[in-house]
Amino acid sequence: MVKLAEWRGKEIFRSYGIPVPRGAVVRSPEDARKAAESGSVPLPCVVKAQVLAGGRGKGGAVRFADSPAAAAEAAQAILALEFKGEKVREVLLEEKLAIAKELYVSISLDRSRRVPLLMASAQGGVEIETVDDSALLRVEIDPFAGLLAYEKRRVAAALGVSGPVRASLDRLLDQLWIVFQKEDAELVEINPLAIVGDGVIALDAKVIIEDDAAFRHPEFNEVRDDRTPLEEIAREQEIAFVQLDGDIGVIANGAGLTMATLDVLTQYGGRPGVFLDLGGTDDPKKVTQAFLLMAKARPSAVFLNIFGGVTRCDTVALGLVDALKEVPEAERFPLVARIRGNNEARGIEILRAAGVGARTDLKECAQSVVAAAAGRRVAPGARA
Amino acid sequence: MVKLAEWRGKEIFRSYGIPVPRGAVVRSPEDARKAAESGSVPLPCVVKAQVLAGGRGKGGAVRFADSPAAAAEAAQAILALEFKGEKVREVLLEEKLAIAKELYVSISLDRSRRVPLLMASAQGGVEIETVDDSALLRVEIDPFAGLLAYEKRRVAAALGVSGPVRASLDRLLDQLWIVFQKEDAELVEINPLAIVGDGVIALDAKVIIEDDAAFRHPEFNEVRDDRTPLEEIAREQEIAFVQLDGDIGVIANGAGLTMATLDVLTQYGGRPGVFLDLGGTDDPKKVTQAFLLMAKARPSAVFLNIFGGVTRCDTVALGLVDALKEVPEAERFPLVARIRGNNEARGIEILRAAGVGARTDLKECAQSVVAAAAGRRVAPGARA
Amino acid sequence: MTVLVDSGTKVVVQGITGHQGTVHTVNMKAFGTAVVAGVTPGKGGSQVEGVPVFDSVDDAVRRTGANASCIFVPAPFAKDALLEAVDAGIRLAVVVTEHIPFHDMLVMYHYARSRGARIIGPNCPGIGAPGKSKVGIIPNVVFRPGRVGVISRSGTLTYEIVNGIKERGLGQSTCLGLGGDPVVGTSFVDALPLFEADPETDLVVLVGEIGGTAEEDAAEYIQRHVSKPVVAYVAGRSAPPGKRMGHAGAIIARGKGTAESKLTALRNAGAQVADFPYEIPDLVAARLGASASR
Amino acid sequence: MTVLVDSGTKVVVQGITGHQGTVHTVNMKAFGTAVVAGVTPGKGGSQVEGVPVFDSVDDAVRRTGANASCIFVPAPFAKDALLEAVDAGIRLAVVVTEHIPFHDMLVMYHYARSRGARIIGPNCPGIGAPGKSKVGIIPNVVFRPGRVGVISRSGTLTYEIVNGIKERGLGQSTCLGLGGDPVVGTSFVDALPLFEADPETDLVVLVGEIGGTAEEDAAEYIQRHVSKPVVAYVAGRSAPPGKRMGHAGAIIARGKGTAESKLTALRNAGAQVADFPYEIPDLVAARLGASASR
Repeated sequence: MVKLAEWRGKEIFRSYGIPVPRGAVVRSPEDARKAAESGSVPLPCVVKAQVLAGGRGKGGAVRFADSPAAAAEAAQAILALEFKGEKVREVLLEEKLAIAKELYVSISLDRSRRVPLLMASAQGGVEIETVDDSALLRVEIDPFAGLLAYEKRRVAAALGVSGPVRASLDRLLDQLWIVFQKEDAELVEINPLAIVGDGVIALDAKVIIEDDAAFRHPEFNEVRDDRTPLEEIAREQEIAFVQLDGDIGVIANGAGLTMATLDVLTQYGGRPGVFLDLGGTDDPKKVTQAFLLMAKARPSAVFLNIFGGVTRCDTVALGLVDALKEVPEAERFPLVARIRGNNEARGIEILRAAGVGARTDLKECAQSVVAAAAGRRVAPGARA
Repeated sequence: MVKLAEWRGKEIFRSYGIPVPRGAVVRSPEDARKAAESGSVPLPCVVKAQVLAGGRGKGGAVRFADSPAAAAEAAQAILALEFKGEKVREVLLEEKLAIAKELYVSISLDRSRRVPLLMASAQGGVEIETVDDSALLRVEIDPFAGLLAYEKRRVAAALGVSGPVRASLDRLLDQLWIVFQKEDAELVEINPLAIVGDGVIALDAKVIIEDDAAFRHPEFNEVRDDRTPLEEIAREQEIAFVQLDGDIGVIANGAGLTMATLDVLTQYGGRPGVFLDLGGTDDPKKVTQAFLLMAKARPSAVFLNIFGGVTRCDTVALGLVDALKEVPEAERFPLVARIRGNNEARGIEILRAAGVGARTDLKECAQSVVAAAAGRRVAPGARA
Repeated sequence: MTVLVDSGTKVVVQGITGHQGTVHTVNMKAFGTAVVAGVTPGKGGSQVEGVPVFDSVDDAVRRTGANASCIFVPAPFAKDALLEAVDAGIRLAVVVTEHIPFHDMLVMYHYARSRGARIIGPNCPGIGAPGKSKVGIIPNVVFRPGRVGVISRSGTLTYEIVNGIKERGLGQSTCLGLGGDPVVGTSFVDALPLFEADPETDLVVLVGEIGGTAEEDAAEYIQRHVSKPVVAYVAGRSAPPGKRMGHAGAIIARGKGTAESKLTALRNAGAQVADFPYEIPDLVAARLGASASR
Repeated sequence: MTVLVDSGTKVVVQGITGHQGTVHTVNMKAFGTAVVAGVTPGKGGSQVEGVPVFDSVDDAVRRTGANASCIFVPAPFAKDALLEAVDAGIRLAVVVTEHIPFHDMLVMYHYARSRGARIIGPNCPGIGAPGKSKVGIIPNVVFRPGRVGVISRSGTLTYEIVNGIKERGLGQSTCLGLGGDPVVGTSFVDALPLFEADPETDLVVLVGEIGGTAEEDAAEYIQRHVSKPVVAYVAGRSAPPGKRMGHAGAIIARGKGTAESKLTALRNAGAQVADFPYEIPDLVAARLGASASR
């Protein structure tokens, strides 16, 4: 999930002919001053933190400036912010426009109906989740036929626009649909979409590119703003790895099994800190790699839960034993292993030989790992 | 039906990234010499008449030149030709390439299956109608999903190409499909498609744009090379008007009825010279316009056959009477009128009042108009 | 239902406020068709000849229960109109509009088909079942209730033939004009099974013309699947190759689509072939007289 | 046929010469599946584990009569592979491949649907009916013939649950893994009627996970149309919002897709809900013991 910063989203919009305000992205107060002085950002201007979280207006992350000095000052204040846990590194300066009305449009995926879904509302500029369903138009787009003229008429009617504004909206919707398809987006959202003079203009831009389509979009390889450093490494190694709030690491094979393991752990009072799905692998090296990555997250304890299918239990055991040798002293953790399924006996045997006890009962294992994490003492598994 | 000359087709191909030989189109021997001298056409070169009919090679309309003087000479010879009734006005000069093999590809419409049909053959450079069905691959293209990778594999296999040539062919096929769709083509044909070195290149280009899509392609408004001057006027007036080999003009309403009238006329020894389908109109001015156009074709006699439906008989009669007043003396013609259907009695009355007799029996009318044409004498209808 | 329409057919007219839309709304109503709604974007709330006009087909369907559409919308907008109708749940659409680019019609056809909707046309006179319903523009005066089914690629020529059947003292079960374009939503092969299955049809008149292979396809189908007598006529025997004869679809291209090929195929399939349209009524009468199914 | 596959199922493996394709061809054959063909473009004429390899699905279907496909082709080429299979007449395709862009899957889904073909997956373990046929990658060892139907969005978790049912002394009629992607060819709502109609299934185990509304949709369907007992489990109660939990589809987005919402809906629809996967076998046994249909 590649969430693009507002300015990147707007760059894409601009390249597809979707109107956006004139502006510039800067990384220092000095550059903010220059942008305002040079006229590349007309004054008065809006100064916005480029962070992925919403609610910037209320959080002091959006300011206004009517001089180059004020622009620099606003940029300085915003660059000093840590907004909802995210350090502000970039600031977008944009011309301040005379807004007649704020609307909402987006295209996302309707999973149940298996179609792209266009949503539009005359109530823009607020969180769309707070808008009443009756004030939200939903239009299902046929992925083959694309956005149809009659569907655009419905949107215009719902937004209450006509004449040249409607013509401008029609063009914007056509392009937004093309962005959604061509850029392999999960979401393209314009909130607010402003009516300014005779046309519409995208005041904000939220674009999320689908991870699985990354092979078609090498230009986004460097843009992974919302990942932790370890998650980023995991992505490169093609390991499903999610950092959570707790302290216990969970390694399992298969997303469903990993989630279920998290659930059991939570039930017995544990707090999961890492979700690591080994997936279907029969390469011990992949398993070793995953364990070393887990160690880097410094868990209080680790719960390994394997059901051998495509991934054989002995493969996992071999990989684990290799990993145990490589984990630095400082990064070692208590380990509880549960192994079931394909080549179960052989796997347990390999682990035992390496000094790792392994069991088969999920409940007992969960209780053990919670205890191990709590006391940092070596419970039924071995200390790695 | 806008049949584009080879050089126009190649210009379109080039704009879509389909490889074509380097070349230049000229309208005089002098320009041919200059093109060869300047190097814009590398020597030796091929000099080809830009006419719409096929079989140029055998007809002396394709020559070769290895010097600017020879190019001028070849151009002069070709510009002096009248090729299958068509005066040669343009000559295409192109680099002569080292051809390893000649292939065939085209995309057209399969009316029965309602899909675009890609055809490919390893036997290129000959009339595709002469190629055995077993040597011709047919691939139906889904208009929504487009040309698929596996379909291109089938084409490559049928043409016996692999490696870089196949890669080049794949790109060409993708673009050919886009041309077919984007340009609203009825036919895009490359015959021969040549293998030159590591790639494929379109040695010829046949592109036919669909008439009904003209509103999307104003750029082709001036390109109607295969119409007679009267047919061109008819198109502008939105009258279905086709000039044929014979001398009797037929005006009817509806394509089927007009064709059937032609058939009856032919059956009784007449030779139709103009097919004019009034279509469904209830505007007498349109009828007048059609008659004046018919007069310009100088028919020996005219057969008017109306079945009143959407087009009412009295409307046609009124339009006809107005036309009769306006047709210049020199362009007048014997007229046989048959009128049936909606407001039949009123139509006959109007015509009678204007001195035109009208009947209802198709067979009799056909016989009369044939006789009138033969003798140029006024038979049951009136002389206009 | 006879073939496709009956007295339960409720029609929405798309493009009702245009000249043609209005004229034929009047004619359809005079025929007895339940024209329940019209659609012209931006003119919702008005009325045409007593028929309420809506801004969208969806509105029209929800408020009036329309289940068939008759489309008069100009060619550049016809594709959108048809797709709108299909999305609104319409499962029978008669597209009268002519000059629709065939690339648009390919989209219309496959879109409709994947949703179980049927298109008649484009560039067609539509469908009429005397005494029941008419969706389209066939003149009311030519009809007379009876047991002859008519399927045709032509417009006016069909009126002439249908009228001839009437004047011969016979009548029609359903008349269906498929349209003269190269890509049609319903072809002879699609229409023949409907007439074959229709208990109110004793004989089918098939009116073809040059261009394409619809008649050859029909001949193959008739030979295999049609038990009822077929009388056929094909216009364009005297047409030269390479020329579009009025209809976009009426062209002999690359040696294909000649009248001769079609007539031969139909004759070989057991159809009775008329040389001229005015022969059809007598052939029909003779066939019906001889037919055991009468 | 039980549900979707039976001993008449003849499988072509697309991507058979890849590591996964080969391994699972062996496993499917060991299960008893009729794997009749493989396809890898450019490798036609060779053999993999005694299975003939063809250059195209069309070749494979024509020469072997294959009627189902199991697709292991890498994500960038999977769309083409599926469309090729559908065009060759395949009407059941199990797409094992993961990481297919959902925009590609939208095309695959609508293309297949308009041609009457069913996709299972992508990113799925496939389908297995013990004693009959298996198309996909579910480990053979977990199966035992019986009367419990299993429908799941998970892979390994399903193996664990199916294995648990076996170890409890029960068996399965058909196990169906729908896949963990946001867009799947067959959803719970699509699969439930098959199990409801299947005379060999007495009870359905439904294994869901967070993300989307497939379980809520299923609950609505169960309430209205399913008479057989349903035991349900939903993974991900402890997952935080906004994070993709391994599966592309397993994400709580904008407040939607929580386990709580799904569990409530299923419970309200009359399903018996398990808090943990290891509770399922006992719940199933109890329900079957109490069930009149047994």
